[in-house]
Amino acid sequence: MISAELQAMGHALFLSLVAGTPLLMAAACCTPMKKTVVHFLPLAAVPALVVAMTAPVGLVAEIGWFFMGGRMGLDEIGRIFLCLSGFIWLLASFSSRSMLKHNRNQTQYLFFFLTSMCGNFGLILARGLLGYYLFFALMSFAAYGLIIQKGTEKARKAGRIYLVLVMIGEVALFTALIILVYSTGSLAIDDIAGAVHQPLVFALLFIGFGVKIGALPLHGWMVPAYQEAPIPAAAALAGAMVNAGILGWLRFLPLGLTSYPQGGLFFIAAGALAAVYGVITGLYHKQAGAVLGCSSISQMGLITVIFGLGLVDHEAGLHATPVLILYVVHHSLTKSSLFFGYDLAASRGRILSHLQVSAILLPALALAGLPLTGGAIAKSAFKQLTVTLGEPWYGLSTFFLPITAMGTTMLMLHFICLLRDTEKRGNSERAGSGIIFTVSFIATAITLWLWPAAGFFVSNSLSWTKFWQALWPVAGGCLLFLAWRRFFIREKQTLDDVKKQTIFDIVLFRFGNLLQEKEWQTTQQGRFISYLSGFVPQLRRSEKIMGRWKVVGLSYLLLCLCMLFLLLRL
Amino acid sequence: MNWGQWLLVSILLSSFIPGIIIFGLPEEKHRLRTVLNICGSIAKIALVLIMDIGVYFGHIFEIRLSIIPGVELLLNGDPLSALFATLSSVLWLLTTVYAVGYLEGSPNRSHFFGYFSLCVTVTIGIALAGNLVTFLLFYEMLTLTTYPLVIHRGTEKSQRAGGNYLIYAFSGGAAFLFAVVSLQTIVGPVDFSAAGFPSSFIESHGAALILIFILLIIGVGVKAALVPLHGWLPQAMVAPAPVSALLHAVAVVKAGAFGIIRIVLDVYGPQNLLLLGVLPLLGGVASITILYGSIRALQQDDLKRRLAFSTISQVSYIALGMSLADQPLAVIGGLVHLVHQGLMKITLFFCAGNLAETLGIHRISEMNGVARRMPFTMAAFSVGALGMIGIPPTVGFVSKWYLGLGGLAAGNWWVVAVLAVSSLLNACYFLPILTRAWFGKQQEPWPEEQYIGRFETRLMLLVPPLITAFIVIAAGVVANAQVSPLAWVRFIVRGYTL
Amino acid sequence: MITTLIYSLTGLILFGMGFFTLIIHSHPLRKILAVNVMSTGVFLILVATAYIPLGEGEIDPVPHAMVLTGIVVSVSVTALALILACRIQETSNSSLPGRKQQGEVPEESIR
Amino acid sequence: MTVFQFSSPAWMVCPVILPLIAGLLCFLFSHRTFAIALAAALTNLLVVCLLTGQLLVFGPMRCHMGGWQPPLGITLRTDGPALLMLLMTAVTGLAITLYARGYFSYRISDPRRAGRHQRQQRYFWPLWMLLLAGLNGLFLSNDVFNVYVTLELIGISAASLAALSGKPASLLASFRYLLVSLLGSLTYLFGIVFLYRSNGVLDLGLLQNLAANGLGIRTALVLMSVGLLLKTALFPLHFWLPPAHANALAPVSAILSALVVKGSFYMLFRFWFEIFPSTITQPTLNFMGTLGAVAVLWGAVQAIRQHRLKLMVAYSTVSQLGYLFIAFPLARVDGGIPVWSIVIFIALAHACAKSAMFMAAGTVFLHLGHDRIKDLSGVRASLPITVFAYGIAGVSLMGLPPSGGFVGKWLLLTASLGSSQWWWALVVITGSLLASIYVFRVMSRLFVIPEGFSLKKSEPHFRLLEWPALALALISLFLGLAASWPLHILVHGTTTLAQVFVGGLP
Repeated sequence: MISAELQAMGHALFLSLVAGTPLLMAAACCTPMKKTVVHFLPLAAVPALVVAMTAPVGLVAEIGWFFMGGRMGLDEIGRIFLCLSGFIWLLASFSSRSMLKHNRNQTQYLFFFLTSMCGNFGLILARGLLGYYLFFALMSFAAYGLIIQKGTEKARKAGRIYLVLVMIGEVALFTALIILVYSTGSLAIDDIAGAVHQPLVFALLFIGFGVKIGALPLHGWMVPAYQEAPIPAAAALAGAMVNAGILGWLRFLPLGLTSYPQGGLFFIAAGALAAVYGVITGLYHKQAGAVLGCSSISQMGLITVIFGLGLVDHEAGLHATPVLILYVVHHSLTKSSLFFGYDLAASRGRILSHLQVSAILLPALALAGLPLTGGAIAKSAFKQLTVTLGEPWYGLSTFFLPITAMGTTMLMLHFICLLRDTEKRGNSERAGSGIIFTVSFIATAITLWLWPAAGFFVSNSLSWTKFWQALWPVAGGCLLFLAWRRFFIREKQTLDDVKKQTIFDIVLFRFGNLLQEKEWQTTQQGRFISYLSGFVPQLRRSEKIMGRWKVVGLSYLLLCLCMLFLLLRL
Repeated sequence: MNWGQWLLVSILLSSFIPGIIIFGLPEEKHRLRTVLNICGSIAKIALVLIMDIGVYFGHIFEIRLSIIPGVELLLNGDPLSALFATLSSVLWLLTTVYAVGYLEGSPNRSHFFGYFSLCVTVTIGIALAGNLVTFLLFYEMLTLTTYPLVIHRGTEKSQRAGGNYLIYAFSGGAAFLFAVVSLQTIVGPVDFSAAGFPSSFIESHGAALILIFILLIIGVGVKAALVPLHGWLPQAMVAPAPVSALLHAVAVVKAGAFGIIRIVLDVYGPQNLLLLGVLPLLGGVASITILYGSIRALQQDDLKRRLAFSTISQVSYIALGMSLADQPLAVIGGLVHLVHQGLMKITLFFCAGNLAETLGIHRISEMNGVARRMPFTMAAFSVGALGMIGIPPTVGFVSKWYLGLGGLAAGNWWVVAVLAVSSLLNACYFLPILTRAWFGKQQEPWPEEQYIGRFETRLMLLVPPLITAFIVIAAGVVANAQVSPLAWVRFIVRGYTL
Repeated sequence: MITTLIYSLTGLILFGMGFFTLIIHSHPLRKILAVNVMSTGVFLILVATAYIPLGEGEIDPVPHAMVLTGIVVSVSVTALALILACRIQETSNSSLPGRKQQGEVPEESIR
Repeated sequence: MTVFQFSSPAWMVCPVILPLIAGLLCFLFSHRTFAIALAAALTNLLVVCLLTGQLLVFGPMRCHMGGWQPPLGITLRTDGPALLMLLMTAVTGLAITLYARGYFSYRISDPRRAGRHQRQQRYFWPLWMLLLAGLNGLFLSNDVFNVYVTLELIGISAASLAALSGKPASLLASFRYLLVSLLGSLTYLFGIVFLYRSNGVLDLGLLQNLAANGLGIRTALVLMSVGLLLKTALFPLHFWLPPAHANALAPVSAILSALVVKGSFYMLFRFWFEIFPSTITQPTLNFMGTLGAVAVLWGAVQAIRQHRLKLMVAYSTVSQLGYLFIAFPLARVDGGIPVWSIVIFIALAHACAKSAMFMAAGTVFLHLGHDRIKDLSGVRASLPITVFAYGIAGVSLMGLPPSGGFVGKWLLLTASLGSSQWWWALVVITGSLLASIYVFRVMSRLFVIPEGFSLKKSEPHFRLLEWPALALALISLFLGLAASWPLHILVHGTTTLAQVFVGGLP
């Protein structure tokens, strides 16, 4: 009995360590121990990786007192996400450590870095609805501190757009969750997922998590944020934190449980639009981080499409989940390695060797689906999914996938070109950025090949037709890019999202100024008082009149008569 | 008298006697005065805790004093009063510490602390009041004891604000008195009880009872600053920061909100109100207040004024919860917000006071980068502000969560909509402050900077907001534990058959 | 009977005349006299009352006692009123408009 | 000696005789005036307490003066209301006596006009003692004509007291006061004539038993009532009160406002509800109530517009007296609260609060040399107790709980709402609101210590100026909490009255 309790406590401790370590370190960096924290920064992500590797699946710990019923646990999906996030955060913290050696605003960056990490790990482990919301909010708000880190006007504007959208997302999420809890009467995630029936909840969840992944109408923050955030933070954002949105959908939407055709169609439409939109806007950006942001919008659009396909049909839903996860893993690793490559370029300036450029080219084209890369595997899995769905989805995908692949190829080539032109940032070369990139490069290259769960899709993609199907869009994209660069590009055609004000920004932040402060109260009171004071002379005069003896005598007599009359009336 | 009755009396006396002594103390003896104050407040907390434990185990605390037939003073320790009494006494201790630090070196402190103590005595009296007459008694006395605090600065502006406060408060008190007497003539003397009065009266006096309910709500709504009865609150901001903290978090506004709770739950009873059909009215007023307060807060540049409008908005959450009185979850949300709002708002006011006292900052536009100068203060402020928005794991989220659930349970979708919009608006007026303070760049020197103390400001000014900020988070994190505001509120709600 | 009536009526008329003078005339002395006339009127009626109840030749002593008391009261009151009137006369002669004491009401006339 | 036994009704002569003797002694021994007056006031209080004990033990009592039975002799009697009024007079009187001592000492300590102030003091004490005797006599008498005599006694001494300050304004005001009081008593006497003509009886007890309903009685009632109304200063006959009360010396103002107007009201109330209840019709009561309501509002509005503290307090008296009349139409509420308790509560609370307020105003006046409301700032620094007393008295006037004023207003409200005459309740509440405005208009000045204000160090300090006011204010405040005591006395002493009110009216 006691040992069971002890074991439960041990589990709880074990799991809380994942999110607890970054949090404790965040607390420590507000104290004079800051230097030590910087030194041991990568340690923050280690417990997550350890737990992800060692903990048995199905491990659940209840912490009843914690925030209206805390419940943590690790399931299969959670393990994959934790592993992935842990890895990316680990790399990001190594990268941050080298960056921080030359930075003055250490505390701020460290604090927000570690708290976002805590939020990210926590939400993966959360098995309770409120826990998920708590860590999601923690992560979202802490990321604001990362985006705004540079402190420039642009960075602040980016942060503000982000904050507005996050706030909208939070509120939507809150509303959705409260409705879910009300309709199911349970706070556990497992009970919730099947319960989304109302379109309202569906829409709210789409907004709530869609903000995080930059789904189409809510994408406004992504490009400026990636552009302005320090590169390690941007890597964490793009590689790890974005996935929280996907995980949220996976946890809360009934993927594979029930079909929800209307919702699915909506997802597909939004996702497809985002996929195209990201590519097109990305080509007009002049900054590598922004291009990567656009690519994220586009890639997340594809993931949204997969999700939508899963929602359309119950049967497809079962197949969609592994595809989705596969795609997420692929995208995260690739995107983070691109960011680390960008970091490498930024720390070296123009003097990238050809080897390095081609090394960066590999993940870039993997994103586009170059054969034998994770991208090709993921795309073939995507196609496989449409096959199970049948027409019209299969036909559409044969049309749609190559287009996005070509687009992504162009975008990535654009990125590489920009990278070559990148000015050197910082005053000295940062140690280790090469190593970090190498590690992430290797991870990108081999993960899907070595990952047993992906084996089916890997073998599936290894056929000549598949090879050809994957290759021609990439090649076409390269040609198109060359043509585009030759004929279309002009200096002025750039987009700077930071300078644009989103509609939300206008509505919410300028709201107060639109309504001019009117001191109507004081004026009203003033009017009332002056109105009253008009009576004062009259009051004085009437009081004086009442004091005259004649009036007194008259009223005296009148009083007598009145009373007499009243008394005698009966 | 048994020990329970002595306990009630000594709870009241533990601040009353220090208050009276302080009035008599010469101005110079500030050390003795501080010791008296602190001892009194610690003693009060201890006594209130004893009462809490007693209440939890079902001991009945009750003192009756018959004045004239039909008028009876009744002090009563039930779970609800224990909630409010505990909140007030704990926050009183912190506010006292803060006030000692804040007013260091300023004139007329005897006067100030004397009324300060009386004010808390009266607030505890409101908490312990067991029937409407007793409530009325302390409610009116609250106006009187807070008035000298509001006009403490003695400027023309503060006098005008004080006058306005009085006009509002007394008008409300008059409406309340009228309603209380009317109610008594219809249903007889009403003690606060879970059932309310017998529902047989509703058939015979329905219209009158509705009218009385409206009058009662107007009476307490003035202090709770329901729109359109809120005009005094932003003006009362001229008072010193501890007073604002007291007004907003401990005493006045809270007393009004507590009055709404008492009227809805204990005087009328949810069932009667459902029969009368007046709850939607309260809900409507509360919702309008919530939104109106937030929108007005957006327009303010003066920090304390913004906080004041935020209070108007936030306190109406309690009224909103009460307007769904037949839903236990909403009632939990409303009740627990009584505590939570107090904690958050007092933190914010402490911090605003610190900024004003240390750096002379009164306007939000002057706050650029202030967090680098006063990181601890702004950290506490941020916690309070995030709580107001309802970010987990702060207590603000807990209240909103329960309110929303209750609204849904009642089938009122608009409640959730109001909560959502209000959260957004809260974010709109709090987040810019935070971003300014933390990430803004200081452009000009602080208006009146003083270097006081070893830390960023005096220790006595720094510790109270840090403590309350800690509680704001801690009480949210441990909301589900055995001992937490939420747990106690659940215990209260268990006593009602909703 | 007739006598009583005449006395009573006279008393009534006196009372009315006194009242009229009191409220119409502003001079202090006239007012004092008016009050005296009024009281005389009342006394007259009282005395007349004493004649009625107890039949022929006998009179009721109680009204007489009342009248006597009333006269005493009236005399003393008149004395007081006269003194006050004198003092008012003195002060209003001696005090110039500019010499008003601090904090006094603007003078209100007796009228 | 049986006379000095506890049960002897002869004790009730003392409250009349003692102050009378004291007044004479004061006149004779002009050096020991305060000691004599204090002794009289104290003994008076003691005797009244003794009478109260008597009442609680034996019930209402009568004392036939000189052994003559009612039709001829004069009777004194004690019952609940009379004793409460006596208690009120004794307690307030004692406080005023102490305050007057402080007041005159303070004034005499100013060397410039010491002679004049000494003269004022010399005349104050005997007059005050006479007034006290008159008031006690009024409350105790059971004879219509005796009431006239005491009314005249009160009128003369009150007018002389009001003239005491010797300033032109106060002389004018007191002259008018004297004329008004004469007009009132003459009308009253005129009423007595009618009364005696139709009944041939002057004893109140006998009149009550007759319960005749003729034209003569009605005319008599009207004349007596109007005379008393004039003395009570009910709107629209209040014109004389504010100048007389405001221009008198502070202790005199307190006496006039707190006690003297109550005397005539007390008699009026007795006539209407005890002696001739069967003659009164509901429209008449409503008429009185309406006048009272107008008085409440008018007085309050006038008080708000005043620029001088003492005038403001005086107008507040006009307003507060209105409440007493609002109780009239509520007297016939079936099974409700006896109307006596309403009236008594308002009267008691008002007496304590108003005298405290006038004392405070007087102290402020002495301290500053003026009482212009707008220049009162900073008084709190030097006179904290006085300001506190003013505040508490104000609370009672506003009718905030737990003051006696609150209980009075509560009873009024209960009666009016219980009988569905909610308009009276509205007036009462509006009146309280207006009261809060005029009280706090001053309060906000008194409470504020302006920036850079420094205390005048060399102020002489007289405790007797401050503490009596505070004591009275506190009494008025806690009267509400101890409301059951007066009610006990009232119920105990008015078994007969209770019968009348609960169902005896037509």
